[in-house]
Amino acid sequence: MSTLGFPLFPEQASTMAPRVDQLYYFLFGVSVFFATLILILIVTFAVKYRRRSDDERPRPISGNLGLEILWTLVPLSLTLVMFVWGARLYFITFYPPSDALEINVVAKQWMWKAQHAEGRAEIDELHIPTGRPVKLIMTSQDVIHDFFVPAFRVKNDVLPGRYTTLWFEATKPGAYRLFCSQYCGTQHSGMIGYIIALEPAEFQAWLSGGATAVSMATAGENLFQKLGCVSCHAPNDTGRGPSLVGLLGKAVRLQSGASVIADEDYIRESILNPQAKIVAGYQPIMPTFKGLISEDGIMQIIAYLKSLKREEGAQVKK
Amino acid sequence: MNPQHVISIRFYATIFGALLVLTLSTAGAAFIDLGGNLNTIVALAIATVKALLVILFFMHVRYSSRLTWVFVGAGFFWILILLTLTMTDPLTRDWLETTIGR
Amino acid sequence: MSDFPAIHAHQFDDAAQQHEASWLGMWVFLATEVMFFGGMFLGYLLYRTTYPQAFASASNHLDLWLGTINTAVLICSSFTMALAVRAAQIGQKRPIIIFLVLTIVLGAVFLGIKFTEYHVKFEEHLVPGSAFAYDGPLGSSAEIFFSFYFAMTGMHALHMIIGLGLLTTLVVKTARGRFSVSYNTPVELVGLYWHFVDIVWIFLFPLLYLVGRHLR
Amino acid sequence: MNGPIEERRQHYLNVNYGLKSWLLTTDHKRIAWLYLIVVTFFFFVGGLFATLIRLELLTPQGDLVQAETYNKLFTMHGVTMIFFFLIPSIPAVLGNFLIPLMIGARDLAFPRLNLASWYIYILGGLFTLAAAAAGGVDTGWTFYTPYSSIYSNTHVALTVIGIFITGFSSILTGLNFIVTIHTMRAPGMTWFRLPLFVWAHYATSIIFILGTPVIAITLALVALERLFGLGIFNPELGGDPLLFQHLFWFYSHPAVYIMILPGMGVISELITCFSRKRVFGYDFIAFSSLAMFVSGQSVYASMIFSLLSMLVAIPSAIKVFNWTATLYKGSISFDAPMLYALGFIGLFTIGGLTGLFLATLGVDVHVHDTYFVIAHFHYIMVGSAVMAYLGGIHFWWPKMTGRKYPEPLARLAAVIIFLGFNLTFFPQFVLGYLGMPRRYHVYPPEFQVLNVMSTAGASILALGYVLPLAYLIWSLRYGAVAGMNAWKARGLEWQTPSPPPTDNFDVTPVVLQEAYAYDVDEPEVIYASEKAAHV
Repeated sequence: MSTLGFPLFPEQASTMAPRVDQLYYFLFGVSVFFATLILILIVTFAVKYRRRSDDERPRPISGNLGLEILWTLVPLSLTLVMFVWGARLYFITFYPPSDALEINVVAKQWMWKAQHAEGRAEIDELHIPTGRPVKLIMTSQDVIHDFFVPAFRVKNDVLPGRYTTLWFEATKPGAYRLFCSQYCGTQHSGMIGYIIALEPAEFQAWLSGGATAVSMATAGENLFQKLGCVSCHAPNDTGRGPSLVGLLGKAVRLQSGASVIADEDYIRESILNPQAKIVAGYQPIMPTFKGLISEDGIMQIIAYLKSLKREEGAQVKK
Repeated sequence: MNPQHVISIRFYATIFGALLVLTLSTAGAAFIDLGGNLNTIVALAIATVKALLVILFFMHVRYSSRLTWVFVGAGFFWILILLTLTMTDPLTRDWLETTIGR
Repeated sequence: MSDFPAIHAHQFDDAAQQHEASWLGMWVFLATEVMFFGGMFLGYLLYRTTYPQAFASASNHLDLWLGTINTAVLICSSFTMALAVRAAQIGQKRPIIIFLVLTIVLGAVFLGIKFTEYHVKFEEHLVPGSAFAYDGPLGSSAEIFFSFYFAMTGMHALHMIIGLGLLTTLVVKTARGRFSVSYNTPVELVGLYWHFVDIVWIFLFPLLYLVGRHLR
Repeated sequence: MNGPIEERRQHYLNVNYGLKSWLLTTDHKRIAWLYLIVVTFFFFVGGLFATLIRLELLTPQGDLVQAETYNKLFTMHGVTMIFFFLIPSIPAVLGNFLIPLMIGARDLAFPRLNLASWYIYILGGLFTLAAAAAGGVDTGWTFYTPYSSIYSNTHVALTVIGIFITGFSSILTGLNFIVTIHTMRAPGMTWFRLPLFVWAHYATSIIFILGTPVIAITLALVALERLFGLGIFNPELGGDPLLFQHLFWFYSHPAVYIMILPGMGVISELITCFSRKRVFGYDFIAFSSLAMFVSGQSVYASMIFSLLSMLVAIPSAIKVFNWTATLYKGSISFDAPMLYALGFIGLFTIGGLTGLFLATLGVDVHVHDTYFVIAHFHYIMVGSAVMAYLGGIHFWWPKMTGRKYPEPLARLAAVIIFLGFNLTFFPQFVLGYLGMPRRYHVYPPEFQVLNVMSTAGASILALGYVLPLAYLIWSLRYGAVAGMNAWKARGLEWQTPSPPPTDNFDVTPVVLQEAYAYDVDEPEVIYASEKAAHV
């Protein structure tokens, strides 16, 4: 808070925030320098060389190669510094640490739904622990949205039909504003909420609080049974479909000869558009589950498949 | 520029014949499985040859000024830029996520 | 440049300058047209790399015979157009009219075949929208293929229709004796336009009709 | 008129009278007026929308208008200002009027096509106005799919068709300029004697013809998707929601240069005239115009996009430094056009430097889609482009009308606009970094103070814009008669009477020198008439 009675800079509440601010100050400094330079030059020239009589015929100066090179190279090298610095920062924001806590977020006109792996779900609020990287896996049920937390200096588009991720690590407890920053229709400005950062212990308490929530993996497992997935995708490769145990993150050979990494997007596509990528050695017989399963449901199934991976595929209950 | 360059009917007929032969061969080649992306490459190569024949002779560019060449080139060059620059996103999207992301 | 007449629009110094400007103007316009179709080609390319199998199988629902015949028809019309321009260059009035009319007829045949194809697709419920029904797998991606099919060929057909209108006015003007050895720029320019439309089809044909033929 | 009776000289304004002589004119100078009238109309329509937006944002609650209405307001503001004011403003008004005069031609290469462009523009404008009248459109001027193609239930198709049609007006204008500049230059007018204004318009025209068709087809596909259920952008079918953005920004990123390049051309003319100096580094300014349009080509892949945006800053920087250096050892006078030009340099410097924040990936993540972006592009498009447009209108007003505008009022207006503009938009940079997202109808209360400042600035700005409208109209009848060369400038357009005759020059001029020869006393030395050249 500044002495003006209103803030001039946003709060720094994530590990990212000071890094972004550092680069911002650098850019700000460069800008102030050049703006002042131009201002001083213009004012000086304007005063010093103001027209004193209408007969003045100043001598023409057609240019100066040295100066041109100077003011081409200086901005060029400065912008390259900015580019490299900015790109490095971007890589950090782009790739979440592997030990991050994963939380699923589904956006829809005009609300944010978050679901924790342990089962607690919330709307327009997101509880997170401080001091631990949090990775959001996000998708939209309708139009393009954008998850934006100014105090964390992070933001990413939330797209329909695809997963995007966002990660941050909160540094101090508190409630921070969450905005949708991609225009998404009538109540766009109402699609706001709070990120509530808690001390790890409090967060654990919060997680286990609430109603008797079913964990996402369990919910996914129930869906897996209910939709009949299990009848083809048996844990050992005996079913009509490939086994899904330990699938996530693994490379899959396709009928077309190509191979893809089985990530969240791949699973999602295989559920909604099963014919798009057929695993080598299997028939294209799987029906689409479009309309039968919600975005939340898909995320639960993915959570379930991930849990299979962790437990080395021992226990797919029949 | 010499737009009044008159080409003989014989020559036009030769180009015309070549175009028809190329059309039939591209349709024929489509039935043969050349494997991989080769089918597409062959089809587009034939289409490019046909387009060049039309541009150079039917459209008289072969006999036109440098300026015409520049604008013909600019059109096709620009479409290449559009294609390559835009394809960098979807192509690198996977690349980034699979290669560096892990 | 003595073979140009002294008649020219007031803003030009002479007929040679006028001709140069018109010729350049047409090429600049065609550069614009390239980009116009380029946007659609780009979208097509993007989806084709994303859904190669769907595009291949959907393309097999197009009628290869009609497509090939139409390509040949359009090339014929380009040939007659080139001959019409040639006749205009050497100032033969009757051949200009004959070749222009032939071009118009061939263009109309092309459009006739095209609309027959459209009609069949409509009957087969392959027109994107709520009535779209696709029996094979990959239905939704196939709908994208047909979206491109109709957008691209439709835009091409629109250009053909405009071309036919231009050709018709040329026939009238030729009959009224507007063109001569020294002034035939409009015939030349419409010729350029017509050949351009032909070239677009030359690329559309393999990209739409031939994609998955070898996988059948 | 008092004073000595003036000889009745025939010029393009009095050659014939009546509505028909204007609506069917093929004279580029009259077509420029037709554009001027409609462009001004759209500017004030867009300004009205902006006023309502700023009033709504005076308080954090949505108390003036409903959310639906607010969304339509900012969409219509963007659409009218960008497609119907900024893109046509300088090229279609000043470019149309001046390019033939500057290169010594009697008209553009295709005068009827030029008139047709205006009618196409009007037709597109009518579609868009019809959409506004029918209830408006709420997608934002960027028309992002799938919101625009599937979810919005406002008049998207009608608006998009309007923009599609208007696009052809730009394409045909660009085509006309390119052909004219290539084929109609007067004897002796070599490429490197062309005024920088003409260079800037040449580069702009190339973007018109190569970029506009891409946006046209993209918007047409959105319209087809809404009208006939085509599924190219539909994510339900597996359509890529980002494809639209690729195609859209392929045009719209260079479109920023469409809006700013002609303004830069204007500034080069103003700075030289009012400091009586040859422009510093002519070749560098000329080539940086072309470089801007090449590196302005956009991609969405972040890395390349960032690098290209960085690179485009270089030619901008080169220009700013060259303009500043032009002042050095000049003879500077502070007439209203010069005030606009100096204001332009200041605002463009800020706009350009803040553009670097957006091009720098790490920071862009934070400021993207916030008021920082709004402030940045208003510095470029309003602070720079509109300043240049107004400066140009004032500068060439004596040439266009044969009358002078009231100088003290004009200086006052320039100062008011400069101050009002900064008060309106500078707070928005702070708002943006604080995190206020764009297109918000209601906002958290901690942002209110800065928003109040912005709205206060906007009311000053509005006054600054109405003032020139009033005194320029007044001067049409009551302004002092301007001579042939009101500013003692050296460009070819000043070597013919004001207003110019229908054919621009009584005798085809032969050009012996470039347009910035301010060291000689008499401009007649520079341009010999054809006869003189033969003697």
